[in-house]
Amino acid sequence: MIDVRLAEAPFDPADELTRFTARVPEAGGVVSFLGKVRADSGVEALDIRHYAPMTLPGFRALAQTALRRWQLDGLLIVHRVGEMAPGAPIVLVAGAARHRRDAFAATDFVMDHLKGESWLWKRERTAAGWRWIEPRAQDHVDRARWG
Amino acid sequence: MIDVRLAEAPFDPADELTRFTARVPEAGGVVSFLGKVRADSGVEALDIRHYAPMTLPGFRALAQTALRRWQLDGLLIVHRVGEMAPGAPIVLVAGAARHRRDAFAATDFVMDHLKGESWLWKRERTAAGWRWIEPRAQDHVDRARWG
Amino acid sequence: MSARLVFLGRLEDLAGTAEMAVEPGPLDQVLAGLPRELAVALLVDRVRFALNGRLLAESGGITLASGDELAFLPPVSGGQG
Amino acid sequence: MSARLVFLGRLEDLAGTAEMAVEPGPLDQVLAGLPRELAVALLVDRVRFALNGRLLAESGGITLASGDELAFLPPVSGGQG
Repeated sequence: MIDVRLAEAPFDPADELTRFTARVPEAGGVVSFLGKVRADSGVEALDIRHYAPMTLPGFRALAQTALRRWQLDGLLIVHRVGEMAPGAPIVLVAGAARHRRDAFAATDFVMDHLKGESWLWKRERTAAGWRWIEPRAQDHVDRARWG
Repeated sequence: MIDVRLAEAPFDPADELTRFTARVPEAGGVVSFLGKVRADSGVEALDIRHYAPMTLPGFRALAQTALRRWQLDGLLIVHRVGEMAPGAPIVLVAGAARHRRDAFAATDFVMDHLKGESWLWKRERTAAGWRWIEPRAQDHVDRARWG
Repeated sequence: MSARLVFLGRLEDLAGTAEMAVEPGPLDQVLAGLPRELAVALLVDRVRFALNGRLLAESGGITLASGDELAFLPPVSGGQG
Repeated sequence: MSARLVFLGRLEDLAGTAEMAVEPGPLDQVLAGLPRELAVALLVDRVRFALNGRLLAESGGITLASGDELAFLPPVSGGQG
């Protein structure tokens, strides 16, 4: 079971996770990652832009890759787009599996690839105004872990 | 921030996770693992026994080890004891960190050690009656990953 | 009917708009009609092109037909955390 | 006042009880008062001892004082998943 969505408005991670978990009763373990806008460093807002014809298809392809690579009962990806405030949820990824090692690996893998490969463009607003966020070398290193 | 508890009664993982996340606003990422009684293989009930003078202190020591080893803003461990039905939550571990790699590693580490080292004894009921669950070789392999 | 250019990320700031209708035709000709600074920014190596939602392996020889959408994709942003 | 033995996991089934009050004294003497099958099961290598909540490195030379609690800990269960 794959559930992959872009969220144009704020979403409730606990709610999403409850509904996802209910859909995979046979899974012994559910690993989740929740990424939030950091409530520090002078960032007043984060804005994520996407390109509709490519962003969601990209997420779906990533989810399929994870499903081929690990034994999963379910995979959830919910990613916010638009402008959000510090503390707001940005991304929720969850993997449900019979064996927890699969759930951990798949969730970790999806996050590493979402971060540096998704068709998403982010800018943040500080007191100095809006600034586009550039790619980070670390993102490449993170993806290289998966061979 | 460490929050380590034994739950004598059913707990709500979504609720626990929401409250935990609210307590670590500075964390950019929260990784969680939820383990449930598998709803298959003819198991009608799981019973987890603990030894009060050692079980919770053991969990606390494990949490402290994780906090020394990774940069964490918070660590949550909630573990059910007593008798539970298929599908019921057994254990929830969550790690909150500035960098997601720390949150993933700490949560994975805590689970590997909780599974094979905790002072917990489990038995399960099938149509054939109650049966104590023995240690698994895999648990040792899992812990050995952490050197 | 016209073709459409789509500018993502910082290219939107540079273009001053997220989308722009243009006359169909060879890409070189389309770009020649844009402000020089924008045209140069679009042809930088790290900007990828997508025609009607499909990533192109190379930008040479493109001709926009009526109704086509050509998107310019600068490097995606890294994550926090 | 007596001392107390605590049986965990499958040892509880074997003892037929989770806890048992015993006369204080050397452990050998305490075990001699238990059913033979249970005493043998408690002395197997893989069963650890905890005296008043502290794990003991070895079982030799233990004497239970009044109020002491000695727990017998069989190998812990592996996890599902």
